[in-house]
Amino acid sequence: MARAQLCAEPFSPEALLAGFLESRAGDGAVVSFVGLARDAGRDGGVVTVLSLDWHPVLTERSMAQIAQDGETRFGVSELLVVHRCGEVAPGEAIVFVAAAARHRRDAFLAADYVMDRLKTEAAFWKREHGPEGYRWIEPTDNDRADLARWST
Amino acid sequence: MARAQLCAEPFSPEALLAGFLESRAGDGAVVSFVGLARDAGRDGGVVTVLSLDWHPVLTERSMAQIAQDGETRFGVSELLVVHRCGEVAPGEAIVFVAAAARHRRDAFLAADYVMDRLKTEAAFWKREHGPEGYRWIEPTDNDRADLARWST
Amino acid sequence: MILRVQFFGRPSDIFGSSREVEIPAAGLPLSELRRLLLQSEPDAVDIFERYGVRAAVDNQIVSGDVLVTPVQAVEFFSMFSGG
Amino acid sequence: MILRVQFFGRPSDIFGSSREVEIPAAGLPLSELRRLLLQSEPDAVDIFERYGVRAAVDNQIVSGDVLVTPVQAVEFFSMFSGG
Repeated sequence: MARAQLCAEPFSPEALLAGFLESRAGDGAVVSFVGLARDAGRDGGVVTVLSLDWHPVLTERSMAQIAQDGETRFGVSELLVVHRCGEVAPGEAIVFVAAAARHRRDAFLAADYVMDRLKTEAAFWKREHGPEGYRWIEPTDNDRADLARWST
Repeated sequence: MARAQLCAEPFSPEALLAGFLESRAGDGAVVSFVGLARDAGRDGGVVTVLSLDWHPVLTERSMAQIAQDGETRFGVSELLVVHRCGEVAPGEAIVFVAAAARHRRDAFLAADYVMDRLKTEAAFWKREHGPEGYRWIEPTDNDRADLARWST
Repeated sequence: MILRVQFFGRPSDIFGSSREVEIPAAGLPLSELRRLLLQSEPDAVDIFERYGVRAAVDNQIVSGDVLVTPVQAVEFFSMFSGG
Repeated sequence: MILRVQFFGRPSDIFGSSREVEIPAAGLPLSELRRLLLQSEPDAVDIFERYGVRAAVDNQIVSGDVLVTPVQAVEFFSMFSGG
């Protein structure tokens, strides 16, 4: 089952992992990814807060679609995506992805794939705030190259 | 820093993830893998317990080497391997691997690589016990093919 | 009649989170709405081009052109950036 | 003199976790020790071959041949299987 959750408050990746491990249906392999807000931007500048604008409808729909695609494409038995929205402090988790599968490669691939798609296709708009104001963060060429790996 | 730990008692993957997230040095991406003992064997038969024989010296040494190689090869900042030994009940964790990196692909690759090597190069001998006795579990052709991916 | 257009991402730097636009009661093509918006804020032209600004009508992302009426929800936004 | 050889994995099905072998005080080649063991348990020949049984001497995996003396730790084991 694929699940996607938008989360306006800080969440605990370890609690999500614990719940995920309990719910998995007897499968042996669980891969998780945690993305954390950093206190330095791409240019090395101080980031005091990361803000994640979201859309009242498109954001959750895009997350659900990506989770569903990840589950179907790699035949994993459980897939969970939890994504923060709003203001995120450095050190807090932005995103949690977990995939359970019988074979570990499928779980790795599903989590990897879901992250690549979230980067460019989940309906969020990200800003790093620092002492000198904010700047928008768009997907990088690396992010696009990562995504392109899956289009074959 | 690469760490490897042999663990004779059941451990909590979520507690390990929590500790790992705290210790990471400001990196944004954390990938973890949890391998759990299943209650069915490869042939579908019931597994009542999995036993993991280990060597007093070679086991920890092989784990440490694999963890170190994973860290160095992918430039991750933190890498942790925890592996059970002795008797493992179905549903309990056998292995936990976590990798923290600045870029998520490095973290995915490091965890994936470490798991592939543990399957065939960590000094354990695995047996599935069931109603009709036990049988040894060796790496599969899949496991060997997975490992071969890294030799280029 | 008044259509309240919403903005997400880069376009909101210029238009704010929403802006009211006077449009015919019968509606107008999305492309024409876009043109009116850019005409009112010439600085937005570059933003729309560089950051792949797209539109959604009633929560559906629109490629190509469609007719937009005052009762519809119309939004413009720059490229997504999740994860 | 007595050398206590240890076994891990498949070979322990046949030899148990350890077995005492009488060897010269001056030692003998590992290959000869292996031959003696297989001679005493012909069923082990197939196991050693099919499951890639290797030896370690003083906690170092040995490829090729070495001299083994009674004061050394000698072990035979089938292929590893972790994770």
